[in-house]
Amino acid sequence: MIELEIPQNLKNIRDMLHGLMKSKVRPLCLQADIDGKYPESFYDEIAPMMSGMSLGGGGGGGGKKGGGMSEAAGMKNMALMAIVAGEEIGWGDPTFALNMPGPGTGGPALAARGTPEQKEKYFGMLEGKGAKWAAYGLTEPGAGSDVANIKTNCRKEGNEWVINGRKCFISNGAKAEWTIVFATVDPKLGHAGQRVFVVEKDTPGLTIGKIENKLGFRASETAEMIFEECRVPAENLVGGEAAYEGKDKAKEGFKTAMQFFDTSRPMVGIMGVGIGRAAYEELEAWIKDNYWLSRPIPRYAAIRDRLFEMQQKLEAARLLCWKAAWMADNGIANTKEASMSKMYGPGIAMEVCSEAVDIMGTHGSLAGTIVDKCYRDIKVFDIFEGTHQIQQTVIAKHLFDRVPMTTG
Amino acid sequence: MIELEIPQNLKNIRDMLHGLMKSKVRPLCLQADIDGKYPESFYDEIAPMMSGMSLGGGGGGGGKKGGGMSEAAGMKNMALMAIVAGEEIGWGDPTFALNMPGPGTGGPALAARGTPEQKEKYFGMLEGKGAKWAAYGLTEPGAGSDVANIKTNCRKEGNEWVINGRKCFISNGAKAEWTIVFATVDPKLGHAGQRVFVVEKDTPGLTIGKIENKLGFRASETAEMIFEECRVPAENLVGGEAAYEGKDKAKEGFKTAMQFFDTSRPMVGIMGVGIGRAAYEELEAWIKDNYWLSRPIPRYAAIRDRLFEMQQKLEAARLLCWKAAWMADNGIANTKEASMSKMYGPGIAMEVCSEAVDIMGTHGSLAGTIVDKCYRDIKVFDIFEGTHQIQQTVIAKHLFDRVPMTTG
Amino acid sequence: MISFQPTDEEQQLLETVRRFSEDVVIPDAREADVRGEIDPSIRGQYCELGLHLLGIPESLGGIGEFTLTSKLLMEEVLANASVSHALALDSAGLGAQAIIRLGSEAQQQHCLPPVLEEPNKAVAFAVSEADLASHTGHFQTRAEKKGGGYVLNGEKLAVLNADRAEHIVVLARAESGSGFSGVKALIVEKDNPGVTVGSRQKFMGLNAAPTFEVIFTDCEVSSEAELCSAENIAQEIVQVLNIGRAINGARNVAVGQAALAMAVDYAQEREAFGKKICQHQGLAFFIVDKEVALNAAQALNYKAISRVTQGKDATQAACLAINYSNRAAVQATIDSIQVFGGAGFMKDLNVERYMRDARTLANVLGSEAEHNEVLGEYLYPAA
Amino acid sequence: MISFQPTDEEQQLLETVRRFSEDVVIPDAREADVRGEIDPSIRGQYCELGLHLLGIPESLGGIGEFTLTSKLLMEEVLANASVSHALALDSAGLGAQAIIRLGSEAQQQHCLPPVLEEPNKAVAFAVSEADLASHTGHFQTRAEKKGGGYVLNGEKLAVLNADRAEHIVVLARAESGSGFSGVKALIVEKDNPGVTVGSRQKFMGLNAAPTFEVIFTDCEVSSEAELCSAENIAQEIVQVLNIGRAINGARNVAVGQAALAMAVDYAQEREAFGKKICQHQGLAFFIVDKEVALNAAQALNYKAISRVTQGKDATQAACLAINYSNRAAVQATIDSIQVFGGAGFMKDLNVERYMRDARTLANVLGSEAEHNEVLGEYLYPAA
Repeated sequence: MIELEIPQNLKNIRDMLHGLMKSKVRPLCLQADIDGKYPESFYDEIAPMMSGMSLGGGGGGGGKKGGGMSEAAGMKNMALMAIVAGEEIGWGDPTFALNMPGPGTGGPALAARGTPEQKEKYFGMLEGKGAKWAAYGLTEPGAGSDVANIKTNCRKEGNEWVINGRKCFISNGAKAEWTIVFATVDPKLGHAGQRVFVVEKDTPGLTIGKIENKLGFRASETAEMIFEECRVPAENLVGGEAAYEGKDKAKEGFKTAMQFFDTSRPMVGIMGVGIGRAAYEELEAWIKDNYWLSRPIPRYAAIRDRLFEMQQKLEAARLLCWKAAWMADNGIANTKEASMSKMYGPGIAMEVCSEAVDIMGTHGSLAGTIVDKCYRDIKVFDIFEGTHQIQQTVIAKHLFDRVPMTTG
Repeated sequence: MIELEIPQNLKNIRDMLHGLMKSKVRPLCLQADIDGKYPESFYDEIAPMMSGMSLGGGGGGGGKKGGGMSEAAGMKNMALMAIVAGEEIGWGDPTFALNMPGPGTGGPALAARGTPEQKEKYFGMLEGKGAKWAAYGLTEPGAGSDVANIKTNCRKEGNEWVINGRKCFISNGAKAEWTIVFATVDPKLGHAGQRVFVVEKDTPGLTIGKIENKLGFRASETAEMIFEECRVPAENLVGGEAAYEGKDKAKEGFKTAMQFFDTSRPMVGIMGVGIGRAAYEELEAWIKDNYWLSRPIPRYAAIRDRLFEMQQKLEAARLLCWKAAWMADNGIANTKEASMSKMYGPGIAMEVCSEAVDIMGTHGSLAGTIVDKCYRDIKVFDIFEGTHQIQQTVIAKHLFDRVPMTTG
Repeated sequence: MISFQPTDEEQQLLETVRRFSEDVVIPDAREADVRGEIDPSIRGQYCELGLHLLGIPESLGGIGEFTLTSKLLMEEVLANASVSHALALDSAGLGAQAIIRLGSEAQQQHCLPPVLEEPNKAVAFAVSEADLASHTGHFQTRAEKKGGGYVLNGEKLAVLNADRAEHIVVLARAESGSGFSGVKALIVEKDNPGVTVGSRQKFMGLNAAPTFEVIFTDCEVSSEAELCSAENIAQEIVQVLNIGRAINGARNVAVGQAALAMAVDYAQEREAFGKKICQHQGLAFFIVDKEVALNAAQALNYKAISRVTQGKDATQAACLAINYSNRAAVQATIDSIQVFGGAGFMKDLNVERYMRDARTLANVLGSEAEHNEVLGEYLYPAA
Repeated sequence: MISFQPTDEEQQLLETVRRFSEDVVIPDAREADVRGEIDPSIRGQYCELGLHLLGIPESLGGIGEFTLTSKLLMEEVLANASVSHALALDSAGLGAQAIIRLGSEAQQQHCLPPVLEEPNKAVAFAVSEADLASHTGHFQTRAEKKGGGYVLNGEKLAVLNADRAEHIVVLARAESGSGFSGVKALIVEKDNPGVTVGSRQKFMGLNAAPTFEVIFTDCEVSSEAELCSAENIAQEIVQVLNIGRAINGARNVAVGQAALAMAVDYAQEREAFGKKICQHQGLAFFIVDKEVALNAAQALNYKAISRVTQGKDATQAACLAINYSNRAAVQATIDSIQVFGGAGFMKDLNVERYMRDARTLANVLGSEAEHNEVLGEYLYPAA
């Protein structure tokens, strides 16, 4: 049956989150954007309200032991729940997704590939009092989209692995209790040579490089991590030695990097939609205050039609995300749809944000407003979790399935 | 000195052509579109008015011995003249450019590469009473953009060349007195194997295949030409044997196919602009009749802003064509600019035509109107003389000049 | 709930429609475009399969389990084969929807059974105006009160299937008002002396979908001809149009998909510069972008029709959907021709027909500006 | 005539500006963005080169052969290096143009020499309104007639260089009227007690271009403060704005070109999937499209300014040019970041500054809708 209305249980979650964003996050987000972080009070007050709520989708919270609130509720539409929640988070402040304490982007890989002992130890490490995070270290200065090309290397020495290399743009990298780190025994082997480790904070040989000063998404920490003869115990190899044995299994390390895209990409897409919607709502309110229909100037209809175009695009993007998530929840292969949602959402949200700034004229580009922040935050959503162009290649591979297609 | 106003001598030509288009061509063009050709009266009355006027740019008339009216006027801005004229022809009926008797698309190659005897004979053949045309046979069913890949072959037997193959989408192919035909002595040699011939109408072994029934541009004849053991005298090899000797010289055949792009591409671009402008003007007039500013409905401003967007695009495209032509006239290498004008003009004119149809609502898609014709005519301008994508590759090669770029 | 999956019954139905499209519609599509009409025998086959009963309530002879959503899904399949056929076969169309949603039982019983029983009859729906840039809501056609009934005067454009219509549902302005308030929907009998079905209208596309000018000259209709005099009539008329928007949006997406599917096929076969042309990333991305837009458009139409099916107002969803769909479809057809290069411009391939059909269909219920105007009145009513 | 080539004199001048940009502006650009102002010593160097005299007639101390077209060409070069600097250095700017075009000789002699002689002084131009969505022509700032002069009340936003302005040219509505009819241009002395130069305004970009709120409270100005009471004043005010449109359009194109040049460079160095990223055709075409748009935008600005230089009305040309240029520039900066991927988002590279600067500059003279409104009143005056 074709029906596209958010069910009541997800509506409740949405409304709860929206309320939280509006009353607690929005009032702090502009200062946090300047400071590059949220104040301590944020973690004292807000984080506990979110405990037990997993966004399942991977881009957001990532499941610790599955998914707290949602699993408890026996929900079958985990991915959709994440999508509905993700839009509100994007609306409130997208950095919220990464500032929420917990395993974050480090979670899914460990949950899926970690040994029981690893999960027990590392998820356990994040429990208890105080805000704690994990991180995910894949990107390198020379390997962004081309993840098979990482150069950080690892070699085994006795009962330890020794890691050397440099990771960049790692969210929460500096404050993480532990980080999932990708390295390679031999760059020439491509994916097959890759090994994945849990590296604890303060491991000798691991230093934190610069904390990035960014265009937007500023309240989220983005760090450089430098590994110099960094030694980690053999038991920190994610999944254990066995997971990398044999020619086929050898690719698993890389698969771990990829396999959450089917839920994480729609999540990034919908957060983009949320950002676009935030800019749209600011604009609409501004227009209502400034030149509403009752004002008898003819240009109103021109602005109105531009609002409709923005509505169209946001709704189109939203439905692409819903579809990808609905497929995930129903066990339908969704690689193409996940890529479509990721490609489309942030791209059009960028357009919407730019339109909002434009229509508001001189007011639109004032610093320190929600619209200004949206304009600066949105761009990176078209880049991370696979750039726009990477999504296009993924879709192309599905569309042109009778012909070998290269990623490049 | 930077100045972008059409000089008076070109204004005169523009106004004359515009008058001709408006009074003589427009009244016939809708029926010609249905019939697939202009009536005889067109050639009796209009063609003589144009005699001696060359559009120099190659896409249009092509110079016989240089360029009649313009050369007589001692003009230094031949390419610009062609551009200014081309916009009016696009506005009136773009098929006019190919229906005008003369060497047409066959002219430039012969003028540039033909031996004195060949020029004398074949340009002479088109003189005298009655409308006569020439044609240019390059495209094949399997070789459109990829012109190096033609399969029509030729072999020398005694004092004759024997041609076998099939050419398609040849403008005026069926009615041409002679056609410039590209063939290859060996497809594996690429450009180096190509030979160029003048093939006369009624040469045994040459038959005309189907005359295409097209979406638009219908009053221009588009024919298939089939060569089966078609024998042409050795002296019909354009430029003579000497032109193909040696390894370097061997590429000349192909260069002949390419080298007029620097003037012909802006010509195609500006004709696209002319078509777009025709649709725009129809729309603007319709709006003035139907919902002008005085009509107090708020949607007017929305339509007005769409008009402005169309104006913007047309003017932007026009100036790109002017710039490319100005460079050609001043001996400045313009390959990139010619491609930009060709890429941009027809593409945005397609958008303008579609907008015009849209805004006019149910009226816009009525058959047998100028707007309907523009919508159907414009599309092919983004295809011939190098598709949009081919232009993008040409521009890319210029932009990324430190790295080898493939065409594909 | 959120679901993109047709029911099992719908999936079976769509299988039937697919076979019908392949066996009957596609073989006639090219010829019908040239001929200017569909092969008349197809009407009977369509009705034999019961396809004309979709979206009609059981109580009026329809099939209960097939809602308007089912109808839309079927129209996608048909339009993918030939949108001219989809329109020409849609005898019950929006006219019937208006009668179903606004009519009394007597009106329904009077008008609907003939159309459902007899393949060659139709109920037409007259909305587009011949004069000026009127749009839905700003009608030049007037219904003047006279005695117990009305006198109609005006000219309507592009009335589908008017030639074989037993009844024509006409929208006309009876009282001044903003938007649809003051607009009446009247049933006019085809043999009313005040009605003239004018000449067949020719558009750049949809060649085999018969549309006509219909002229009303002092056309007297009795009070029984008035569809619903209830208060919410304006809202209900808009909802009928919303059905039309969602379905035409879906049809146009299907046209775009048909064109793009040809382009996708061809791009995997045609070689240039030593590779398949889809292996040139510039062209691949060019196609990918259209695929994404069409997918998004389809979802928008699904949302709009599912709101109607649920009995919710669909104005916003439907106006957004049709405008987005029309743009996506038109662009997909234009760009599919580009993939074929010169060959795409020739009538031998269907792809040029898709380009004409998509552009024409986009205007059938009015321009983008007209849908925006309706939405504007809905979302931001004048103070 | 049609020519895209600067004169020989202009080419020499541009060479000087290029050296100045490379040696002086670019080294300060990143720091100035952080600091919030340009290195003050640069003002002197700029004036030493005589760059502040471009576009000013010889009779008023300018250089004859360098017209407004020359000024625009120079601004392209400067803005390519740092558009904040271009604005901060433009002490004479539109305020001076207004006085040149509308002022009496006495007014010109009173206002201009100090600005041309003293690098730290400026003439400001106050057009954007703080209240509501007013646009050029629909001013909330009022000039009420009183005695022989006017009383000004209102609030202006984003007044460039107001802190060091000796005089501020203010546009205000004196009589009701459509468009600019009824609008007056008044010269206000900086020490007029009715003027308050408010706090420095912060925008998302143009960080080093000092802009201020300026508030007029019962600000009395004498009749001598009125610029031109001639009939064509509305037209002349619009022409002043047209100069601003063409020059800001050109500046923004230069910002877009600066960003795109970085992207073009990087795309030839960075490798992914075994090739340079520009060898991935999808990315190459993505960049190519921006290059074409910027080229077209540049030509539109040239056309607009050349019309002003020729003494022709440039309203249509300038409104089309600025709207097109702003869109092209904003898009080029956004997409240049995309080429860099994550690195483009970081402040270490200038490309993120370009994105903020382009978006902010696009709004400096009002939104796209505001330019359209002006153009609408010009092309299609109300009946």
